[in-house]
Amino acid sequence: MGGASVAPLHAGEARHSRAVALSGIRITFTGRGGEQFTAVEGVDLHVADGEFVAIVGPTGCGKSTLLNATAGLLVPSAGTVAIFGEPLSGLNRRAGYLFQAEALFPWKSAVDNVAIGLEVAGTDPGEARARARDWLGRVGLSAFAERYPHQLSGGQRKRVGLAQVLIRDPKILLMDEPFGPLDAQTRQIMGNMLLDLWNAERKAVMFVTHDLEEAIALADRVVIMGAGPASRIIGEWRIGLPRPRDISEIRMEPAFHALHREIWSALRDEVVKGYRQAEEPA
Amino acid sequence: MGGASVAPLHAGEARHSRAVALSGIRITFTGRGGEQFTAVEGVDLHVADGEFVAIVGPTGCGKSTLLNATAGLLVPSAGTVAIFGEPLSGLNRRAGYLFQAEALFPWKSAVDNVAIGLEVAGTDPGEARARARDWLGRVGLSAFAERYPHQLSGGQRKRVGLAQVLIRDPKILLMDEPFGPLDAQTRQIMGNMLLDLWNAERKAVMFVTHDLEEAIALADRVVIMGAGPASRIIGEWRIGLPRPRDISEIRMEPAFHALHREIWSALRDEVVKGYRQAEEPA
Amino acid sequence: TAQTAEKPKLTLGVGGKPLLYYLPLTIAERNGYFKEQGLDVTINDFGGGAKSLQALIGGSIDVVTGAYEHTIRMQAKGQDIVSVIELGRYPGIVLVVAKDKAEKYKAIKDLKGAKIGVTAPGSSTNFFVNFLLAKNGLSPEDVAFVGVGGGASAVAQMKRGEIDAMSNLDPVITKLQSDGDVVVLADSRTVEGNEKIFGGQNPAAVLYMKTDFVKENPITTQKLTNAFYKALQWLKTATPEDVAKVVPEEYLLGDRTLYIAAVTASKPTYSLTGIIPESGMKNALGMLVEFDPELKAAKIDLAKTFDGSFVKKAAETIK
Amino acid sequence: MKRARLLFLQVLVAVVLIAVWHFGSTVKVPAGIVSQKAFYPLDPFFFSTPLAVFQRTWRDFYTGVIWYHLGITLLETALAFVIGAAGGVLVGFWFARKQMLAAVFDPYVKMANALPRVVLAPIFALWLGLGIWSKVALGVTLVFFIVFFNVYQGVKEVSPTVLANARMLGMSERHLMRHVYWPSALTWMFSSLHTAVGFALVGAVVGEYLGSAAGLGYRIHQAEGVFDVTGVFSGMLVLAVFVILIDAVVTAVENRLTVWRPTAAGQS
Amino acid sequence: MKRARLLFLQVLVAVVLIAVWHFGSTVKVPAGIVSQKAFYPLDPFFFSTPLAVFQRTWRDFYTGVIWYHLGITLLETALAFVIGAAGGVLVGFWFARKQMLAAVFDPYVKMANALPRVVLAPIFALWLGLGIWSKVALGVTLVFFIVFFNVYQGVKEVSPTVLANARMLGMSERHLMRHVYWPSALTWMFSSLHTAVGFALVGAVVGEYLGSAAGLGYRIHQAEGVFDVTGVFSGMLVLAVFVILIDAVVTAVENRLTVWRPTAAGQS
Ligand SMILES: Nc1ncnc2c1ncn2[C@@H]1O[C@H](COP(=O)(O)OP(=O)(O)OP(=O)(O)O)[C@@H](O)[C@H]1O
Ligand SMILES: Nc1ncnc2c1ncn2[C@@H]1O[C@H](COP(=O)(O)OP(=O)(O)OP(=O)(O)O)[C@@H](O)[C@H]1O
Ligand SMILES: [Mg+2]
Ligand SMILES: [Mg+2]
Repeated sequence: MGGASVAPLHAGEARHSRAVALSGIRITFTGRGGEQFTAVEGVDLHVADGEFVAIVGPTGCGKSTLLNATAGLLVPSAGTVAIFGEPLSGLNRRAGYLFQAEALFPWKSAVDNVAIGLEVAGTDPGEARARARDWLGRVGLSAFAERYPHQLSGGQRKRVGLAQVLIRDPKILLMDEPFGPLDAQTRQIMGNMLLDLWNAERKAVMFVTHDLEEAIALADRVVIMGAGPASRIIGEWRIGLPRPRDISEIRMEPAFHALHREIWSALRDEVVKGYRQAEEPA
Repeated sequence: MGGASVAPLHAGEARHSRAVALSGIRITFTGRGGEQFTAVEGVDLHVADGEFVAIVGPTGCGKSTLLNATAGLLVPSAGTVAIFGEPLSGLNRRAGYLFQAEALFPWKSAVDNVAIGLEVAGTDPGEARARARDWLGRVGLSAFAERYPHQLSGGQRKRVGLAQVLIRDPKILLMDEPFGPLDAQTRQIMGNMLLDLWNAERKAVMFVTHDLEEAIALADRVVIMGAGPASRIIGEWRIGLPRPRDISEIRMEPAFHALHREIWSALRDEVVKGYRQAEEPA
Repeated sequence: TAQTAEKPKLTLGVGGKPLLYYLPLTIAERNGYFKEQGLDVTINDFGGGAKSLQALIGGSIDVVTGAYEHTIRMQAKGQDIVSVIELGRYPGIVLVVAKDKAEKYKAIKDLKGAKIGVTAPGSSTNFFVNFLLAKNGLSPEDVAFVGVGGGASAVAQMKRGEIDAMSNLDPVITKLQSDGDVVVLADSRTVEGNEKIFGGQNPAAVLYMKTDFVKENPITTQKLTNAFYKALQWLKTATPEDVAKVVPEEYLLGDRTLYIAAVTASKPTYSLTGIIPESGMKNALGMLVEFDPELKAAKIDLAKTFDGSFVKKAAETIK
Repeated sequence: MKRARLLFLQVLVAVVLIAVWHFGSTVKVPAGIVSQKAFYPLDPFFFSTPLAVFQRTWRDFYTGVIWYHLGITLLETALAFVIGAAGGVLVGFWFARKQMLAAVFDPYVKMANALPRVVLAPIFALWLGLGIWSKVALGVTLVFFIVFFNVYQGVKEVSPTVLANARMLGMSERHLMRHVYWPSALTWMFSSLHTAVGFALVGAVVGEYLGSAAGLGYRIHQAEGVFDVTGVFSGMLVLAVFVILIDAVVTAVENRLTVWRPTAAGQS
Repeated sequence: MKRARLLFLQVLVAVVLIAVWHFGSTVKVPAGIVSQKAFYPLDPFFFSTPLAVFQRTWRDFYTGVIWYHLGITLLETALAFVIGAAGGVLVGFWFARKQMLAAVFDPYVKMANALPRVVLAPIFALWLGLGIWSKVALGVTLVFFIVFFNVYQGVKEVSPTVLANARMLGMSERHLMRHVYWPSALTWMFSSLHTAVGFALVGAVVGEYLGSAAGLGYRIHQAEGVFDVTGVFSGMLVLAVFVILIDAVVTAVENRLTVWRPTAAGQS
């Protein structure tokens, strides 16, 4: 099995065509009272076409904010976002985004929630629903197709959201803690499903997670963000583990553990630092 | 170090006075169209005063539903809920509940969200806010006291919720994935904080988590629920690890690993079973 | 004559059809005089005389039964309106004071400082008081006017003592009189009363329309005039009981005797000939000019406000 | 069981109200208790008596004279409601989506809302004639604003996350309208429709009251001029009953369109 | 910059409207184009001319005669608004919290909402006399229902999770009211208040119009009685301007009370 390269990489090194290129991003929020808060500053992040990048970082460091900027939902205060080489203006039409917060349509049943992405793209409603049912099966929710979101458990809702995004088959996948409220086993099943899908047709993936093991098991590259405010990328690790992977098996490999230990220690310091900073009133 | 007892316990064995006693609980949801769905059936769960019980189970098995019933927000279709020996009617006034979904008041700043529990109990508003600020500091959010919920990240909101519940110092703590959207380090810090608190004044805790390690590290007893529908408790493990514990250190103990491995295999089968069931249309 | 009307389907406007003021219209309608003339008249009832006039100018109705003074006002505003038959020769307006205040307000000149109810500010009941005040050396600024409407609420306000005096029409006045709540100061329902107030006639309700309408539809106008003329003739001989039989049951005020009393009181006000005498026109104008600066400035040709040729023809044909 | 109890209580309220009315208007308070003279607490001259009102109403229906007037009024009400609500919904959506437009016209919309409709009646008659359309117009001016303000607010209240999700799923403005704004604004809209039904009727009746040849408002006006309080109250009774029927239809549609909401008690 | 542009566009709209009015009421369409006779598109008999209206308005303010009437009308409007809104809020909250009560009275509330206020005016005059209170009552009947229905709905729309959390935090009914229902229903309430401001004024003016001794409605009615359209429009102009001022106050309060909401563009 190929040894994992454990040296931190520097941004901009990727040779593939760039699906996502964030350069010099600064994002500052202004409150109603005019008070300013800079969430991220000087972030350079490039995701190659077909590359799976996991983003890990302490809570509140700006991961969701970065995904929002990539999706075009947030205009950076400084820096540029380019999608497949073109500067992004308005919404990023090539991306699918699984939000961290609840984002299902409460007035649509599970199957309709999943089918809607196809329907608006012009697919015949009957077919869209058939394919949506198929997708609900893949996320283990066949029996819950007719339920409205408020009738589903937290983990079930998240999986409906997953199907909702994946069914559209976007070129770029933005996923914000997609497996957060799932138990370990379901997590693995979903992770393997995602990997299978990604293996079949390579997409650029930006995957936010708090589970470092999950990040290493899934990604080509793990990006570590520092603690906020004005957080930046403090390290990148290329994960050279062989593909295709099975999530539960890959954790047994020694290379996995070496990587895990190294990234872990880098991360730990950062979090403690962030915790201290936040504790002192800004 | 006392060896961990690894034999499954049977419910009702606890000798302490019972803070929570769920007996023969069945909870059936009826949809608008009259269709019925039984989430849990025949659940017996007793939590002694001062006992820390972790509940683990596959997604959608009914963990939140059980907490809702204990909180008095949901009346079981069958069975009884008793709190400190008295049958529960109406709301459970001795419990604090950290919800799985977002439940902060969007129109209150972080500090007001935390202070409100004291204010309604009659504490002087000035003092309530001072103590709320103190609590925000404990969850690492001193700098974010004046923010409204929509200006916080997912993990920050969850921690505000944590402070909101803990500041009231309830006799019974119901926590539904309290550390879900937190990174590993923050999780440990929060976990240790919770343990310190619990050590100081023993509360009855029902703690839902998907992280088995976390469950073992924190709890006196780990309860495993089977896959739904009509899921029930399929196993209980008393965790005999010594107290006081430090979450990061306790994971190094061999007893910890033995327990983990055993519970893990029990859980794994259940999840796979649940996944299969859900996939076939009901 | 077997001539057919140019416009047999007509819409007629009136501001408060059940009022005794407009009784000739109800008589013409209920006795079938319009049908007799081959006319199909739809009667639109409006919230007030002003609204029916506006509808006429706006072109949504063809003819109006309304106050004669409208024809004068419209001339001042450059609108060509002409009346063709007089329906009421006296305004029928009565000024009363509350019985328990009759001591204080014995005559019109005592009204200084009184709160006087009128049907609506700026209406003819208001002008009537203005006129009386002026004759007695007072001005409208010396009293306070309150609009109380012409229905049950007017009775209510008087009974509650909200107002000291009131200028109103029947049946309000008769109701208050029969209940013994008021004392009359000036009464323009009777011949003597009018002699005292105006020194003669003062036309009230008339049938008016746009001058163009008369020009374009002379036969229709004639037939309409005929119908109203017949109603006036009928009223001349009818007893109040006859009237009560003809009008719809709802008009009877829920109290037949009260209605009969009201009709009896109002009977002298209906026109006998349908013709407005010159003096009547002058009286009307004189009253308006007194208080309306706009009219004071305008040059009014009274001859243009009334065209008596149709009534004369009607009087010849109808016996 | 629960339904029966509810109905019982509802009828009870009606009975109490009618009893108060009945005794107030038929039993005199003897002289010397409150005032010098004996008097009716609710003078039947102004309030009629319930018996008389029911008799009159019954007679009107029995002889059939009321149907024609009722038909006209209902037609006007329905038209005013439909046109006003449709206009309010459309313009509400449109303004909510075009911030600039909304900002520019905001003061004018509010001005228009404040104009007394009674004064506008002659202008409507001028433009639309005396038929039903001038009454419909009056009703529309009432219904429109109520629905408009609520729909406008409803669209702006859509959850920002759900909206972001919808846009990321590739929805065009048209799709957003149909799949997001519309269902989300439904609650607001129906809340306004409940008020609007009443106002549509008020508009129609007031229009008739101010000038017409038929309709319930016409009948009420006729009755008012001749002290026929019984007729006035009978007309109002008929109005009230019919608004309940129309409102029931609105509620049925509302329940049909909002099946997705959590019910207060979700479990049995 | 943006503010200036907005103001410019708003003024532009006014200018265009006034221009249309001006030319429509002063320039005749020559004979033969649309109809046989030459005519004004907006007959000055019905619409007056903007110049005349402004002159009259200016004169009224200049000589000061209008202030007294305006004061009375504003007092009535303010009272009607405050009483109606307070009543609507209170009863709305109350009904929303007492399901049984709401269910029992539901049909009666809807009936009451459908009664034509114009017909009620005499009854109010009977009960409350001819002073300002009968006008206030008329305004209240309009404002109350609009606010009531919205507050009722607003309270029922509170997020179930937030509500459950509040109850678990030990809130009593009174606390829930203050900390949950009230802030949550605020948006709904303010949406209704924007409509209600206009209706309060309409109620006051219509009340004056139907019988009074002072106020803008009185002046409008007086002007109407003598076919003084200029006076009527001048009255409406004054009304419209004042409703904008009152509405601005409502908006200011609204912005103050809803600082917690996400703004459309949260970041700079
Ligand atoms: N609208 C806003 N106004 C002000 N500050 C904001 C706003 N939204 C986010 N922030 C701040 O920006 C920072 C980054 O937020 P973000 O949601 O991106 O964090 P995150 O990395 O996704 O955290 P988590 O893992 O907890 O979800 C946080 O400190 C947050 O408080
Ligand atoms: N209102 C409802 N109507 C019908 N079914 C419901 C309703 N609420 C929950 N359920 C079902 O009850 C089961 C248990 O739900 P619950 O939320 O308790 O799961 P959970 O164990 O908390 O799952 P998770 O870990 O995903 O949060 C699920 O299958 C869910 O679909
Ligand atoms: Mg986040
Ligand atoms: Mg759950």
